[in-house]
Amino acid sequence: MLILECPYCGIMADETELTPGGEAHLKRATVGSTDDAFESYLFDRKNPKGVHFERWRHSAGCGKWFHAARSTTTLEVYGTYAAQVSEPPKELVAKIKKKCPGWEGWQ
Amino acid sequence: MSDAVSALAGAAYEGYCQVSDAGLTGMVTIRGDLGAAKVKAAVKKATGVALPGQGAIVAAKGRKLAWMSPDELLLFCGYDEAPGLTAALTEALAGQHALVANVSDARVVLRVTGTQAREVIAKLTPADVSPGAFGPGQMRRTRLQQVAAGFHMPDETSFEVIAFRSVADYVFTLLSNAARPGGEVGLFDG
Amino acid sequence: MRRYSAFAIAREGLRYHTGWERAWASPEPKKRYDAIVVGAGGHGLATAYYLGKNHGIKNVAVIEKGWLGGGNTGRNTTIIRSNYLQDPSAAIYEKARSLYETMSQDLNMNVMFSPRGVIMLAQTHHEVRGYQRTAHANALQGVATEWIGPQRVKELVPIIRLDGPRYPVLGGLWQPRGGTARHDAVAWAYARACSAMGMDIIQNCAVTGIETEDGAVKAVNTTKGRIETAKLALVVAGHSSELAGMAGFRLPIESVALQALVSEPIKPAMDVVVMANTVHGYMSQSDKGEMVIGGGTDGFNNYTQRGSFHHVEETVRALVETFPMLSRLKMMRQWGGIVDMTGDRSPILSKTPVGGIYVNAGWGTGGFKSIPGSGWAMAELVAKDAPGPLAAAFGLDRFREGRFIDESVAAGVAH
Amino acid sequence: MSTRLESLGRLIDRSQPMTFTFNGRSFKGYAGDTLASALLGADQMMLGRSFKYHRPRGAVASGAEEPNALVGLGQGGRFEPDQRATTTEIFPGLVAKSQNHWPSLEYDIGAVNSLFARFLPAGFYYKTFMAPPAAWKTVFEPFIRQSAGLGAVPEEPDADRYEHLYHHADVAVVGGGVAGLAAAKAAAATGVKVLLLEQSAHWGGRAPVDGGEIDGMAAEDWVSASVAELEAAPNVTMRLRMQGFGVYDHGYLIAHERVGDHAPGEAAPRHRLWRIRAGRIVTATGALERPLAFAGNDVPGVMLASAMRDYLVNWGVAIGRRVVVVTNNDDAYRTALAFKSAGLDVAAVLDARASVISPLAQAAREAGISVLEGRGIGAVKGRNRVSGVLAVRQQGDGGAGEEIACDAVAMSGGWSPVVHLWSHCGGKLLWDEADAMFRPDPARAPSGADGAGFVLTAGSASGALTLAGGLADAHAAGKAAGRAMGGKASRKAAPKAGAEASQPIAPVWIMPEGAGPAKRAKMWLDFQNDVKVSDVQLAAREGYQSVEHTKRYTTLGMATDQGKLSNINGLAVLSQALSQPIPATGTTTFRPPYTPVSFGAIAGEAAGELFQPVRQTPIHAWHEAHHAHWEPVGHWRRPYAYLRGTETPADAVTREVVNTRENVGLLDASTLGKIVVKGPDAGRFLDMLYTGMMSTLPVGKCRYGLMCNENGFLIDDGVVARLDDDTWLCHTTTGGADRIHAHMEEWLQTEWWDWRVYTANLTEQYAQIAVVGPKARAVLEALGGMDVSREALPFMTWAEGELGGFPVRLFRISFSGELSYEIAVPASMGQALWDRLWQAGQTRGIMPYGTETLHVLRAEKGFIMIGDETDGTVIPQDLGLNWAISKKKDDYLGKRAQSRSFMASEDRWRLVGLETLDGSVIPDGAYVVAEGRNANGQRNMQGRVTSTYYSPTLKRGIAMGLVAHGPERMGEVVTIPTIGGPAIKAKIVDPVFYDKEGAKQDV
Repeated sequence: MLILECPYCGIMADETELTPGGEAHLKRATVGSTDDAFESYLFDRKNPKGVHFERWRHSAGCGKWFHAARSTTTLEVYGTYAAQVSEPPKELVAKIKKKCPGWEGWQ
Repeated sequence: MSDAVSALAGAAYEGYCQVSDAGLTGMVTIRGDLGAAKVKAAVKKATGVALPGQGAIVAAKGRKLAWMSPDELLLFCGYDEAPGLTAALTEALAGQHALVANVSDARVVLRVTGTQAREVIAKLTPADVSPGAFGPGQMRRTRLQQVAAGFHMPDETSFEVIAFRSVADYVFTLLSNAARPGGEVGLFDG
Repeated sequence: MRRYSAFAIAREGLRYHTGWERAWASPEPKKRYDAIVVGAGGHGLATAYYLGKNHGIKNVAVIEKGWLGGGNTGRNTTIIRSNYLQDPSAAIYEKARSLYETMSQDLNMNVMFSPRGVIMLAQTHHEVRGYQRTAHANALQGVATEWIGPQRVKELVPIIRLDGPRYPVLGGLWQPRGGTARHDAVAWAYARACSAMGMDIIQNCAVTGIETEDGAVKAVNTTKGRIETAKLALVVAGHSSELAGMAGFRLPIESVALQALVSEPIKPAMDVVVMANTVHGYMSQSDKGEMVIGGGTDGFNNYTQRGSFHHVEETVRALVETFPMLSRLKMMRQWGGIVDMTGDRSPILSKTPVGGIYVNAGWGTGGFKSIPGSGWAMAELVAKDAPGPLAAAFGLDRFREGRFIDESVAAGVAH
Repeated sequence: MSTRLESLGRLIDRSQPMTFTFNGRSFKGYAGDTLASALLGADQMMLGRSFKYHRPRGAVASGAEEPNALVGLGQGGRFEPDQRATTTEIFPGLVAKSQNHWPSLEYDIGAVNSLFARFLPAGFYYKTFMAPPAAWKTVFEPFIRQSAGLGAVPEEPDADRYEHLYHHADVAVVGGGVAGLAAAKAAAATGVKVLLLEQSAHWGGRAPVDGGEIDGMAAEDWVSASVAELEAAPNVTMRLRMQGFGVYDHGYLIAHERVGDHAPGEAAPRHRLWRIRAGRIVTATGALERPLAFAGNDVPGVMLASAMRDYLVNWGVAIGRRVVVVTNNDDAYRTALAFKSAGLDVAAVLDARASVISPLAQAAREAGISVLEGRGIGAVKGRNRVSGVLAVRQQGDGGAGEEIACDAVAMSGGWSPVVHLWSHCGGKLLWDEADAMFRPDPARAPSGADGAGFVLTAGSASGALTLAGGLADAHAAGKAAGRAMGGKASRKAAPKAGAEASQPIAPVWIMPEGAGPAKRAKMWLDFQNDVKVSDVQLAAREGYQSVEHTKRYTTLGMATDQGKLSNINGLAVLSQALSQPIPATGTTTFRPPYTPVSFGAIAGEAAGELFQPVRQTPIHAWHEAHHAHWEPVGHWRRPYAYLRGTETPADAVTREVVNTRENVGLLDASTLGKIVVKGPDAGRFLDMLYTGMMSTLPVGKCRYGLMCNENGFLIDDGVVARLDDDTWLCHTTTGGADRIHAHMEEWLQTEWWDWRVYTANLTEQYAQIAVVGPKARAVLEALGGMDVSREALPFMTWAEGELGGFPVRLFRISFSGELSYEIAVPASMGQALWDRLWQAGQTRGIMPYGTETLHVLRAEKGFIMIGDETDGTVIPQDLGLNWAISKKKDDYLGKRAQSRSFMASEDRWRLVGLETLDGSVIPDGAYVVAEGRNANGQRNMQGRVTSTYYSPTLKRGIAMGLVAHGPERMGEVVTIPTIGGPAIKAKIVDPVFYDKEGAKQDV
């Protein structure tokens, strides 16, 4: 039963106020993309054991999408941040690196 | 507009708190960049209410303005003045990227009053409504069991709950059930 | 392998059961095998069994990180059915179901396959149409199912409430030869049979790396050393992405928690399996008397084998509404497993970008019922380096081509 | 004889006697009694039958860990199976029945199983019952099912209500014994918000029974003082009869409050489920005493030493007049001393330890109790009741010994901390060699959202088994929890108790240690499930060596007590059998709940009318009053048809269709989604969302649009109206309103966040009423106020105005092929407008129509329906909707996907009409077959029926379907098999069956 801080409301939102939205920072492939790139965009997932960058929506709340960095094995939440970025904030990446020395990085 | 009737038609329930239909209420959704000075000024001018900060609700002149998200406000006003205010806001915001919509009929307002009002709400929402965590002047959008809802506290012993019109009956029954005598928890006593 | 029988029990009973032999051996790994199956769950063990039985490949190791049968095989709600809509699904699940019919005899261990019948309740008009479509499809697919009306539902499930205030029961899709089996015993029976064929089942042995050469598999590195093989089958529900990562490719899979729970035992109350998809719950009664209950998956990636309680609430609420007299029963235990959900919620039985590596994954919430069929099809894929008819549609190539096998379309969910 | 004494009984109020019945017999007890204590006080020792062998069983414990004393409680709508007599508080009129026997508790046919126990070892059923194959289902399984199960099946719906409550605390302390009280006081002293809960009806836990002094007071007095102190603290909430049963991630604790069980009535909810979000959870859950495994340890009268002491001190019940105590540790001497001081006879203490010199043993000796060292029990005499024991040397084989007559046996195999809550979220354990127990490893706590440990243990739950040690530990835990939550430093001192000298426990897993197979087959580990030492050893021998395999093979720990008494003994026996240390064996996984929780409590208030929200349109009540036959559509309920008189729904649909085609019909279309999209980039955005071009739609006009997902599949359709230069109104399907709004916001927020677009979901702001049929215009004209002529308001346009005094937006759109207006009006006026239209239509034959008529009308016109023609695998091209796909656009959601090989294939099934040769109606869901079978032996298919109806207009069956190469096969006859009937022959035709030119809607 997760709690995540909505970066827009500043509220520690209960999991039941949120809707999960899968892997974050996927780059949309569209008309003109190769079959490989398009398949990868739609289906290939990192699904890591460990640090996962993912999307959530504060659906029973402000309705905004946001990002979270969370461990899929301990469920620790390293941070949440706005949806309008194509990569995680550098400070967050640094923080996670410090906490998880063997971590391969967000890409 | 004598043809307009509220979804709950004045329903009321007397339990260990009182649950009642607040009646037809004017509500206007305002979407725009709340950080933009022009937007702020236009809203203030059209409504007469200052802009609420994050998570807040501000009252003035019988109207209330609630913060709903970083780009959304909800104006509470008289039902009959909502169309006029919608038009006034639209006009004041002309030239800005904004959206104003009268949503008076899309939502219902219910009232829960009584010294144990917090407890009745606490049976239904994951939001922390204990004193200190929540009180007058704050607006919370959350969930009442299976539906989305929002609420604020006009004073220490009452809540105003807004929910979608189609689930008005569900929310009224839910609140009434939570306020049923025999279900007192005594959570926020003394 | 000494045979199990009533006579053997009587004989052993007289000497306090001191003469029973081990159900499976516990060897150290050899240097090399003709084929290695990673994952000693039902699917992995069945793959190994049919490699030996159908294809004569017996120099096989089954490598297991923990204890055999310890993943989803030992965590599911044991439902067996094949009333699927799409042809490829119906084919492989019906193959599995038919193999369950004789599994106890084939493997000489009672897996308690109980073809007590499965009803999928229709509680909206949309579901009625969906299940009628499934019934028509099943008739053409050779799967024995039947659309039944509410009164027949009530006869089969006397404790059900037909006219609930919210969703009346409008009928159901009835598969009389669906049912349940004892999940642990399925893994044990396959393990015992594999061991009897001379295969090595190596528990407490985790794969730490996969060696490839010229685009083909060479060996696996494990916590019990390096083992060479030319054929490597990855059958590791809940860990598929991790193993694929070791081999250098990604899968269209996300791993999420799926939960189940049981009540305290009561005397026989319900003789069939009931699934109610509108309200998201399904239930059967175990031979011990517990009501075995499952619901939907969590929506976020999670490897903890713990789910979120609100899903339990939703499931229980649905069942109390459908079976109001169960309200005063008590939840005795709840648990979770990790299920692999693919892009179309159907499984993957496929060759991979690496030669000699095959993947069997993505059964989502429907794995247990498919074990024998999955093992049968996977063994054929591994043995021939090409899918047979049962596996053909389940290749990874379908995602690139947009050729989904989508079972959710008929209002059904793949539990 | 177990009897109620004149003295003792700190929890009962002898001034309040009450009567209840057990197995139809009337019993007397007192307020404060549990069902078990009251029955035991009346010498009702036998309380149930075991699961497998149906052996007679009495209570072995006094609390939540009880495996044997389960009863069926209550009657009718208040009947509950499998309730523990040891935790059931009695009330006047309570009715209970014992379980798992026939015909009676005393004479049970099922007990015959016990005679064959030798042939029914662990897992025997895996090895037999295999022939003939059908016999399992028809013969063996029914027999096993009938014999197994415990409680009776409830027969009536629950008569009680339940509710939930959310609570937020900085520190939640689970367990109100002295450790819990000490932890709560320490946490409260830091100033944070504390919740303290206790599963029983009393504060203080075991300490008042076990004795000892705290801060110079008797334990009982210290408890009272502490409770008073906490009750006075403004930052502390305290609840009794509430068990924290599960710890979930991120500090989520779920607790089960039994509000009304002890005082059943109508007013209060029976149970309340607390969903608690706590910063730190302190588990002061105590420890459980372990039984000893000796032959006959399941005979009624053999009881945990601590439980026997509880019954004596708490309820004034002596389980026996002459007791034998058997132990491997000091604590059981407290029971011997308590019995002695109550004037009862203690025949002997059999202590497995070779020499015993601890102060407690010395005290026993001084009290005149015979302490036999190095001894254990070799056998228990008696069948339904203990009559004596055979005292043997612990190190022998139990063959010879001394018979001691007694009527009760108190056993103690040591104590195990209750680590369940610690373990639920992954807290790890370590094996404490000195105290022979698993205890929490503080270095490996379960971690929370911030990565820090969020569960702390206190007192004996930490493994601090002495009073002094436990209090110190609990104080430290409470303080640490408070500080971790930002509490202030506190100088509150830890409660102090005198140190007690003790002698270490001697681990004893089998008694005597050299016992042979015959004895080991009578040593119970799991009482309820009848798992014995011999069963665990058999599992080990057969290779079920993982502790999980042993559990699952033998069913050890799978009973209703979930192994509270059996797990540690079982895994120790397994470890011995495998010759490995106990930590190498490990434990099985601890899963919630700690004790079973009613489904009613989990469902909470969501039963009956609150089961799920029913969404209602503003006209809902009118529909109800006009005999709507309802159809659930998502959470909405829409009229399927309106029944008149004795009409069936099918009759009503026929009438409604005909009337709408001939006169005029009224449809409540309020559930349709209405989403406003506004902004400088709104046109560009909608061009991405829809397959068609929306940016070019002129103001005042309407256009039909299709939406796909990135996989290319059709997900919604509807009419889009352009309201002004930068504003569009998008109509969605009923099911699509919330989904499509979320879809729009997702793309705006997460992909095109620099596009200036706002959306608002105004679905519920408006009631939308469709007036449909040749006389629709006349009805609107009767209301007046707007020019609704073809010239002023042509097909596929909209206008705003006042219609009959109502502020409306009027759309000339049609989903029926008829002249049709859709009128949007503020929802609060929806009913009034409907009434006005209804009145105006009376002279024109107006009738309301429901969703089925809507379906038939659209099917006659060949219009597709999302959810019928589409099922999540269909693309617009399949449906002949290429006209709604713009060729001019570079991109839209789904475009790239639709170019993939399978989607671009000519072989996809495509939409056609199907006309049966005999005019019959094709069954729903039927398929079109092709020749032959596929590689899996399945009949080949070449299409399927997506919509099929009787057309009252055409007076014949009509259908739409998707057929391979369908549009190229017009006129061809295909075969559609039915179930249990002859195959149907149908001709492939154009899907538009009615008014192909579209003349009727454009008038």
